[in-house]
Amino acid sequence: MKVHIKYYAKYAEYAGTKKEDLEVENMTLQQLLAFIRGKYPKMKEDKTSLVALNDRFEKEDKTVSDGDNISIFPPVSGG
Amino acid sequence: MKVHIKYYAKYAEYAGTKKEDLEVENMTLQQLLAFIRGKYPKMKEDKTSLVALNDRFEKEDKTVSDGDNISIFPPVSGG
Amino acid sequence: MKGVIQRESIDASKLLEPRELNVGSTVTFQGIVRNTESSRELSHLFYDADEKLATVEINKILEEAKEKYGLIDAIAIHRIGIVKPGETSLFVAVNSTHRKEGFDGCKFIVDAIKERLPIWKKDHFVDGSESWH
Amino acid sequence: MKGVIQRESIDASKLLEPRELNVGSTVTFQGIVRNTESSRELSHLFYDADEKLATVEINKILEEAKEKYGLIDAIAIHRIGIVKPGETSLFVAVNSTHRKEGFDGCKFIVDAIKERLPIWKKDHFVDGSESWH
Repeated sequence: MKVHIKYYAKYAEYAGTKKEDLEVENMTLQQLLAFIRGKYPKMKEDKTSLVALNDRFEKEDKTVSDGDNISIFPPVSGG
Repeated sequence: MKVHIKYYAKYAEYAGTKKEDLEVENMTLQQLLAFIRGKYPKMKEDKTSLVALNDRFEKEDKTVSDGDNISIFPPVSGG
Repeated sequence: MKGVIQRESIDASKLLEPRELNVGSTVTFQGIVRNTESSRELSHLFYDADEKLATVEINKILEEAKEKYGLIDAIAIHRIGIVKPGETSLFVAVNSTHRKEGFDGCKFIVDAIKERLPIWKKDHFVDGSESWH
Repeated sequence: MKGVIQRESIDASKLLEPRELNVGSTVTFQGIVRNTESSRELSHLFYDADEKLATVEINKILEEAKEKYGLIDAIAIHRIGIVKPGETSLFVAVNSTHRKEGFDGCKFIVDAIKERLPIWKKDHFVDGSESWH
Protein backbone atom coordinates (compact mmCIF):
# COMPACT_ATOMS: atom_id res chain seq x y z
CA MET A 1 0.00 0.00 0.00
CA LYS A 2 1.00 3.62 -0.44
CA VAL A 3 1.34 6.27 2.32
CA HIS A 4 2.07 9.98 1.95
CA ILE A 5 4.94 11.23 4.10
CA LYS A 6 5.72 14.85 5.03
CA TYR A 7 9.05 15.92 6.55
CA TYR A 8 9.52 19.04 8.63
CA ALA A 9 12.42 21.37 9.45
CA LYS A 10 15.83 19.64 9.27
CA TYR A 11 14.22 16.31 8.36
CA ALA A 12 13.16 17.83 5.03
CA GLU A 13 16.85 18.56 4.45
CA TYR A 14 17.92 15.06 5.51
CA ALA A 15 15.31 13.48 3.21
CA GLY A 16 16.10 15.98 0.45
CA THR A 17 12.38 16.57 0.04
CA LYS A 18 9.40 17.95 1.96
CA LYS A 19 7.19 15.03 0.96
CA GLU A 20 7.28 11.67 -0.71
CA ASP A 21 5.07 8.62 -1.21
CA LEU A 22 6.28 5.31 0.18
CA GLU A 23 5.19 1.78 -0.67
CA VAL A 24 4.98 -0.11 2.62
CA GLU A 25 3.71 -3.39 4.10
CA ASN A 26 1.12 -3.53 6.86
CA MET A 27 2.90 -1.94 9.83
CA THR A 28 2.53 0.23 12.93
CA LEU A 29 3.53 3.90 13.11
CA GLN A 30 6.49 2.81 15.24
CA GLN A 31 7.68 0.36 12.59
CA LEU A 32 7.20 2.97 9.86
CA LEU A 33 9.22 5.51 11.84
CA ALA A 34 12.03 2.97 12.36
CA PHE A 35 11.97 2.27 8.61
CA ILE A 36 12.25 5.98 7.76
CA ARG A 37 15.01 6.61 10.33
CA GLY A 38 16.86 3.70 8.69
CA LYS A 39 16.34 5.23 5.23
CA TYR A 40 17.70 8.63 6.42
CA PRO A 41 20.22 7.74 9.14
CA LYS A 42 20.96 11.40 10.00
CA MET A 43 17.57 11.44 11.72
CA LYS A 44 19.09 9.08 14.29
CA GLU A 45 21.09 12.00 15.71
CA ASP A 46 17.79 12.62 17.56
CA LYS A 47 17.02 10.03 20.22
CA THR A 48 13.39 10.09 19.14
CA SER A 49 11.40 11.54 16.29
CA LEU A 50 7.75 12.57 16.43
CA VAL A 51 5.08 11.15 14.17
CA ALA A 52 1.55 12.34 13.36
CA LEU A 53 -1.11 10.41 11.47
CA ASN A 54 -3.62 12.37 9.38
CA ASP A 55 -2.87 15.59 11.27
CA ARG A 56 -3.15 14.06 14.74
CA PHE A 57 -0.64 12.73 17.21
CA GLU A 58 -1.54 9.04 17.65
CA LYS A 59 -0.24 6.15 19.72
CA GLU A 60 2.70 4.54 17.98
CA ASP A 61 1.14 1.07 17.99
CA LYS A 62 -1.57 2.28 15.60
CA THR A 63 -1.31 0.59 12.18
CA VAL A 64 -1.13 2.59 8.99
CA SER A 65 -3.65 2.24 6.15
CA ASP A 66 -3.43 2.81 2.43
CA GLY A 67 -3.53 6.54 1.61
CA ASP A 68 -2.66 7.75 5.12
CA ASN A 69 -0.93 11.11 5.53
CA ILE A 70 2.00 10.80 7.90
CA SER A 71 4.19 13.60 9.25
CA ILE A 72 7.67 13.05 10.65
CA PHE A 73 9.03 15.69 13.02
CA PRO A 74 12.29 16.38 14.87
CA PRO A 75 11.99 17.11 18.60
CA VAL A 76 10.32 20.51 18.92
CA SER A 77 12.27 23.76 19.44
CA GLY A 78 9.75 26.60 19.31
CA GLY A 79 9.33 29.64 21.53
CA MET B 1 11.33 70.54 71.80
CA LYS B 2 8.91 70.54 68.87
CA VAL B 3 8.55 67.86 66.17
CA HIS B 4 6.34 67.93 63.06
CA ILE B 5 4.15 64.85 62.63
CA LYS B 6 2.40 63.69 59.43
CA TYR B 7 -0.32 61.04 59.41
CA TYR B 8 -1.22 58.92 56.41
CA ALA B 9 -4.32 57.08 55.17
CA LYS B 10 -6.62 55.97 58.00
CA TYR B 11 -4.27 57.43 60.64
CA ALA B 12 -5.10 60.91 59.34
CA GLU B 13 -8.75 60.06 60.07
CA TYR B 14 -7.96 58.68 63.53
CA ALA B 15 -5.91 61.80 64.40
CA GLY B 16 -8.51 64.06 62.78
CA THR B 17 -5.68 65.84 60.95
CA LYS B 18 -2.98 65.17 58.35
CA LYS B 19 -0.31 66.92 60.39
CA GLU B 20 0.33 68.43 63.75
CA ASP B 21 3.24 69.74 65.83
CA LEU B 22 3.97 67.99 69.13
CA GLU B 23 5.97 69.19 72.14
CA VAL B 24 8.03 66.21 73.32
CA GLU B 25 10.88 65.33 75.67
CA ASN B 26 14.11 63.75 74.48
CA MET B 27 12.99 60.31 73.20
CA THR B 28 13.53 57.58 70.64
CA LEU B 29 11.32 57.01 67.58
CA GLN B 30 9.94 53.95 69.33
CA GLN B 31 8.95 55.97 72.39
CA LEU B 32 7.41 58.67 70.21
CA LEU B 33 5.39 56.07 68.31
CA ALA B 34 4.15 54.55 71.58
CA PHE B 35 3.16 58.04 72.75
CA ILE B 36 1.21 58.74 69.56
CA ARG B 37 -0.50 55.32 69.59
CA GLY B 38 -1.55 56.15 73.17
CA LYS B 39 -2.89 59.53 72.07
CA TYR B 40 -4.96 57.93 69.26
CA PRO B 41 -5.83 54.47 70.59
CA LYS B 42 -7.58 53.39 67.36
CA MET B 43 -4.08 53.06 65.85
CA LYS B 44 -3.59 50.12 68.20
CA GLU B 45 -5.94 48.05 66.03
CA ASP B 46 -2.72 47.56 64.01
CA LYS B 47 -0.15 45.39 65.74
CA THR B 48 2.57 47.74 64.55
CA SER B 49 2.72 51.15 62.91
CA LEU B 50 5.50 52.37 60.63
CA VAL B 51 7.54 55.47 61.30
CA ALA B 52 9.81 57.54 59.06
CA LEU B 53 12.19 60.29 60.15
CA ASN B 54 12.86 63.18 57.76
CA ASP B 55 11.62 61.12 54.78
CA ARG B 56 13.65 58.01 55.58
CA PHE B 57 12.86 54.79 57.35
CA GLU B 58 15.23 54.72 60.37
CA LYS B 59 15.95 52.31 63.20
CA GLU B 60 13.45 52.84 66.00
CA ASP B 61 16.13 53.41 68.64
CA LYS B 62 17.16 56.64 66.89
CA THR B 63 16.42 59.71 69.04
CA VAL B 64 14.38 62.60 67.71
CA SER B 65 15.70 66.17 67.53
CA ASP B 66 14.01 69.55 67.63
CA GLY B 67 12.37 70.35 64.28
CA ASP B 68 12.36 66.76 62.96
CA ASN B 69 9.71 65.73 60.41
CA ILE B 70 8.15 62.43 61.42
CA SER B 71 5.66 60.35 59.42
CA ILE B 72 3.38 57.76 60.98
CA PHE B 73 2.00 55.04 58.69
CA PRO B 74 -0.40 52.11 58.93
CA PRO B 75 0.86 48.75 57.62
CA VAL B 76 1.08 49.09 53.82
CA SER B 77 -1.66 47.88 51.44
CA GLY B 78 -0.64 48.95 47.94
CA GLY B 79 -0.68 47.09 44.66
CA MET C 1 15.52 51.00 35.67
CA LYS C 2 12.64 53.33 36.46
CA GLY C 3 10.28 53.30 39.40
CA VAL C 4 7.45 55.84 39.31
CA ILE C 5 4.59 56.87 41.58
CA GLN C 6 2.03 58.75 39.50
CA ARG C 7 -1.54 60.03 39.47
CA GLU C 8 -1.99 59.67 35.68
CA SER C 9 -3.36 56.47 34.17
CA ILE C 10 -0.87 53.84 33.01
CA ASP C 11 -0.58 53.11 29.29
CA ALA C 12 1.02 49.67 29.31
CA SER C 13 1.35 49.57 25.53
CA LYS C 14 3.73 52.53 25.58
CA LEU C 15 6.01 50.95 28.16
CA LEU C 16 7.24 47.86 26.36
CA GLU C 17 9.55 49.62 23.87
CA PRO C 18 12.37 50.23 23.18
CA ARG C 19 14.53 47.35 24.33
CA GLU C 20 18.15 46.24 24.04
CA LEU C 21 18.99 43.58 21.48
CA ASN C 22 20.21 41.09 24.08
CA VAL C 23 16.73 40.88 25.62
CA GLY C 24 15.15 37.46 25.08
CA SER C 25 12.26 37.70 27.53
CA THR C 26 9.85 40.41 28.64
CA VAL C 27 7.51 39.54 31.51
CA THR C 28 4.88 42.05 32.57
CA PHE C 29 2.40 42.22 35.41
CA GLN C 30 -0.61 44.47 35.65
CA GLY C 31 -2.57 44.74 38.87
CA ILE C 32 -6.08 45.82 37.90
CA VAL C 33 -8.89 47.19 40.08
CA ARG C 34 -11.75 44.66 40.17
CA ASN C 35 -15.40 45.73 40.25
CA THR C 36 -16.14 43.94 43.53
CA GLU C 37 -14.47 43.63 46.93
CA SER C 38 -15.79 41.11 49.49
CA SER C 39 -18.77 40.58 47.12
CA ARG C 40 -19.75 44.26 47.29
CA GLU C 41 -19.82 46.49 44.22
CA LEU C 42 -16.90 48.87 44.09
CA SER C 43 -17.15 52.43 42.81
CA HIS C 44 -13.38 53.10 42.92
CA LEU C 45 -10.24 52.81 45.01
CA PHE C 46 -8.36 55.68 46.55
CA TYR C 47 -4.59 55.22 47.04
CA ASP C 48 -2.88 57.45 49.60
CA ALA C 49 0.93 57.45 49.67
CA ASP C 50 4.03 59.06 51.03
CA GLU C 51 5.16 59.89 47.51
CA LYS C 52 8.75 60.73 48.36
CA LEU C 53 9.39 57.58 50.38
CA ALA C 54 7.41 55.40 47.97
CA THR C 55 9.50 56.64 45.04
CA VAL C 56 12.75 55.88 46.88
CA GLU C 57 11.46 52.46 47.92
CA ILE C 58 10.15 51.38 44.49
CA ASN C 59 13.52 52.21 42.92
CA LYS C 60 15.33 50.36 45.71
CA ILE C 61 13.19 47.29 44.96
CA LEU C 62 14.05 47.46 41.25
CA GLU C 63 17.78 47.66 42.04
CA GLU C 64 17.52 44.68 44.39
CA ALA C 65 15.67 42.65 41.74
CA LYS C 66 18.18 43.57 39.03
CA GLU C 67 21.04 42.46 41.26
CA LYS C 68 19.37 39.31 42.56
CA TYR C 69 18.10 37.98 39.21
CA GLY C 70 20.60 39.54 36.79
CA LEU C 71 17.88 41.48 34.96
CA ILE C 72 18.71 43.67 31.98
CA ASP C 73 16.07 46.25 32.82
CA ALA C 74 12.89 46.73 34.84
CA ILE C 75 10.12 49.29 35.17
CA ALA C 76 7.53 49.64 37.92
CA ILE C 77 4.72 52.18 38.07
CA HIS C 78 2.21 52.52 40.91
CA ARG C 79 -0.75 54.82 40.61
CA ILE C 80 -2.05 56.88 43.50
CA GLY C 81 -5.26 58.87 43.96
CA ILE C 82 -8.51 57.58 42.46
CA VAL C 83 -8.34 54.40 40.36
CA LYS C 84 -11.50 52.89 38.84
CA PRO C 85 -12.46 49.25 38.16
CA GLY C 86 -10.79 48.00 34.97
CA GLU C 87 -7.88 50.41 35.36
CA THR C 88 -4.32 49.33 36.08
CA SER C 89 -3.04 50.41 39.49
CA LEU C 90 0.34 48.68 39.25
CA PHE C 91 2.44 47.92 36.19
CA VAL C 92 5.73 46.02 36.27
CA ALA C 93 7.83 45.02 33.24
CA VAL C 94 11.04 43.02 33.35
CA ASN C 95 13.54 42.48 30.52
CA SER C 96 16.02 39.64 30.84
CA THR C 97 18.09 37.29 28.74
CA HIS C 98 16.07 34.19 29.63
CA ARG C 99 12.53 33.65 30.83
CA LYS C 100 13.21 32.02 34.20
CA GLU C 101 14.77 35.12 35.73
CA GLY C 102 12.10 37.21 34.00
CA PHE C 103 9.24 35.42 35.76
CA ASP C 104 11.08 35.19 39.10
CA GLY C 105 12.23 38.81 38.98
CA CYS C 106 8.80 40.16 38.04
CA LYS C 107 7.16 38.22 40.86
CA PHE C 108 9.78 39.42 43.36
CA ILE C 109 9.16 43.05 42.39
CA VAL C 110 5.36 42.74 42.65
CA ASP C 111 5.56 40.97 46.03
CA ALA C 112 8.05 43.52 47.41
CA ILE C 113 5.91 46.44 46.22
CA LYS C 114 2.89 45.02 48.01
CA GLU C 115 4.90 44.39 51.19
CA ARG C 116 7.09 47.46 51.39
CA LEU C 117 5.72 50.48 49.50
CA PRO C 118 4.18 53.15 51.78
CA ILE C 119 0.90 53.18 49.88
CA TRP C 120 -2.58 52.61 51.33
CA LYS C 121 -5.79 51.61 49.66
CA LYS C 122 -9.32 52.69 50.53
CA ASP C 123 -12.36 50.95 49.05
CA HIS C 124 -15.19 53.22 47.96
CA PHE C 125 -18.37 51.20 47.41
CA VAL C 126 -21.26 52.03 45.11
CA ASP C 127 -23.54 52.27 48.17
CA GLY C 128 -21.44 55.19 49.46
CA SER C 129 -19.61 53.34 52.22
CA GLU C 130 -15.83 53.20 52.40
CA SER C 131 -13.09 51.34 54.25
CA TRP C 132 -9.31 51.36 54.51
CA HIS C 133 -7.30 48.22 53.93
CA MET D 1 -9.19 31.73 24.86
CA LYS D 2 -7.33 32.13 21.61
CA GLY D 3 -4.25 30.31 20.36
CA VAL D 4 -2.85 31.49 17.04
CA ILE D 5 0.03 30.49 14.75
CA GLN D 6 0.77 33.39 12.42
CA ARG D 7 3.32 34.82 10.00
CA GLU D 8 2.50 38.49 10.77
CA SER D 9 4.35 40.41 13.47
CA ILE D 10 2.82 40.49 16.93
CA ASP D 11 1.53 43.81 18.28
CA ALA D 12 1.48 43.16 22.02
CA SER D 13 -0.09 46.51 22.81
CA LYS D 14 -3.26 45.57 20.89
CA LEU D 15 -3.70 42.30 22.76
CA LEU D 16 -4.19 43.46 26.32
CA GLU D 17 -7.70 44.91 25.90
CA PRO D 18 -10.59 44.49 26.44
CA ARG D 19 -10.94 42.57 29.69
CA GLU D 20 -13.70 41.46 32.02
CA LEU D 21 -14.30 43.51 35.17
CA ASN D 22 -13.48 40.61 37.48
CA VAL D 23 -9.88 40.51 36.21
CA GLY D 24 -7.42 41.59 38.91
CA SER D 25 -4.17 40.43 37.28
CA THR D 26 -2.76 40.34 33.77
CA VAL D 27 0.58 38.57 33.33
CA THR D 28 2.24 38.60 29.92
CA PHE D 29 5.30 36.94 28.45
CA GLN D 30 7.11 37.88 25.28
CA GLY D 31 9.81 35.66 23.86
CA ILE D 32 12.05 37.92 21.78
CA VAL D 33 14.69 37.01 19.21
CA ARG D 34 18.13 38.00 20.54
CA ASN D 35 20.87 39.34 18.27
CA THR D 36 23.34 36.60 19.20
CA GLU D 37 23.22 32.81 19.56
CA SER D 38 26.21 30.96 21.04
CA SER D 39 28.13 34.28 20.84
CA ARG D 40 27.64 34.54 17.07
CA GLU D 41 25.76 37.40 15.46
CA LEU D 42 22.31 36.40 14.28
CA SER D 43 20.72 37.70 11.09
CA HIS D 44 17.29 36.17 11.76
CA LEU D 45 15.45 33.02 12.82
CA PHE D 46 13.29 30.87 10.59
CA TYR D 47 10.45 28.98 12.25
CA ASP D 48 9.04 25.96 10.41
CA ALA D 49 5.81 24.43 11.73
CA ASP D 50 3.03 21.98 11.11
CA GLU D 51 0.50 24.80 11.26
CA LYS D 52 -2.58 22.63 11.60
CA LEU D 53 -1.21 20.51 14.44
CA ALA D 54 0.44 23.49 16.14
CA THR D 55 -2.86 25.41 16.14
CA VAL D 56 -4.69 22.45 17.70
CA GLU D 57 -1.94 21.97 20.28
CA ILE D 58 -1.61 25.63 21.32
CA ASN D 59 -5.36 25.80 21.97
CA LYS D 60 -5.22 22.52 23.89
CA ILE D 61 -2.49 24.01 26.10
CA LEU D 62 -4.61 27.12 26.80
CA GLU D 63 -7.58 24.97 27.79
CA GLU D 64 -5.41 22.87 30.11
CA ALA D 65 -4.00 26.02 31.74
CA LYS D 66 -7.44 27.57 32.18
CA GLU D 67 -8.69 24.41 33.86
CA LYS D 68 -5.60 23.82 36.00
CA TYR D 69 -5.19 27.40 37.30
CA GLY D 70 -8.76 28.69 37.10
CA LEU D 71 -7.83 31.42 34.64
CA ILE D 72 -10.41 33.88 33.35
CA ASP D 73 -8.84 34.13 29.90
CA ALA D 74 -5.59 33.47 28.05
CA ILE D 75 -4.08 34.26 24.65
CA ALA D 76 -1.03 32.70 23.01
CA ILE D 77 0.45 33.66 19.65
CA HIS D 78 3.46 32.00 18.03
CA ARG D 79 5.03 33.44 14.92
CA ILE D 80 6.38 31.27 12.13
CA GLY D 81 8.53 32.09 9.10
CA ILE D 82 11.27 34.71 9.39
CA VAL D 83 11.58 36.58 12.71
CA LYS D 84 14.32 39.18 13.24
CA PRO D 85 16.28 40.17 16.36
CA GLY D 86 14.20 42.46 18.57
CA GLU D 87 10.93 40.99 17.30
CA THR D 88 8.55 38.95 19.44
CA SER D 89 8.27 35.30 18.37
CA LEU D 90 5.95 34.23 21.19
CA PHE D 91 3.36 36.25 23.09
CA VAL D 92 1.30 34.90 26.00
CA ALA D 93 -1.18 36.89 28.10
CA VAL D 94 -3.13 35.55 31.06
CA ASN D 95 -6.04 37.21 32.85
CA SER D 96 -6.96 35.95 36.31
CA THR D 97 -8.58 37.07 39.53
CA HIS D 98 -5.36 37.01 41.54
CA ARG D 99 -1.70 37.24 40.62
CA LYS D 100 -0.48 33.86 41.84
CA GLU D 101 -2.46 31.87 39.30
CA GLY D 102 -1.58 34.49 36.69
CA PHE D 103 2.16 33.96 37.08
CA ASP D 104 1.85 30.17 37.43
CA GLY D 105 -0.57 29.87 34.50
CA CYS D 106 1.52 32.05 32.20
CA LYS D 107 4.67 30.07 33.00
CA PHE D 108 2.85 26.77 32.43
CA ILE D 109 1.66 27.91 28.99
CA VAL D 110 5.11 29.13 27.91
CA ASP D 111 6.80 25.92 29.12
CA ALA D 112 4.19 23.72 27.42
CA ILE D 113 4.50 25.64 24.15
CA LYS D 114 8.26 25.14 24.15
CA GLU D 115 7.90 21.46 24.95
CA ARG D 116 4.93 20.43 22.83
CA LEU D 117 4.28 22.71 19.86
CA PRO D 118 5.41 21.20 16.51
CA ILE D 119 7.53 24.23 15.63
CA TRP D 120 11.24 24.23 14.74
CA LYS D 121 13.76 27.01 14.80
CA LYS D 122 16.68 27.57 12.44
CA ASP D 123 19.41 30.10 13.20
CA HIS D 124 20.58 32.19 10.27
CA PHE D 125 23.86 33.91 11.12
CA VAL D 126 25.19 37.15 9.70
CA ASP D 127 28.14 35.20 8.21
CA GLY D 128 25.69 33.23 6.06
CA SER D 129 25.82 29.96 8.00
CA GLU D 130 22.69 28.35 9.40
CA SER D 131 21.73 25.58 11.82
CA TRP D 132 18.57 23.90 13.08
CA HIS D 133 17.84 23.64 16.78
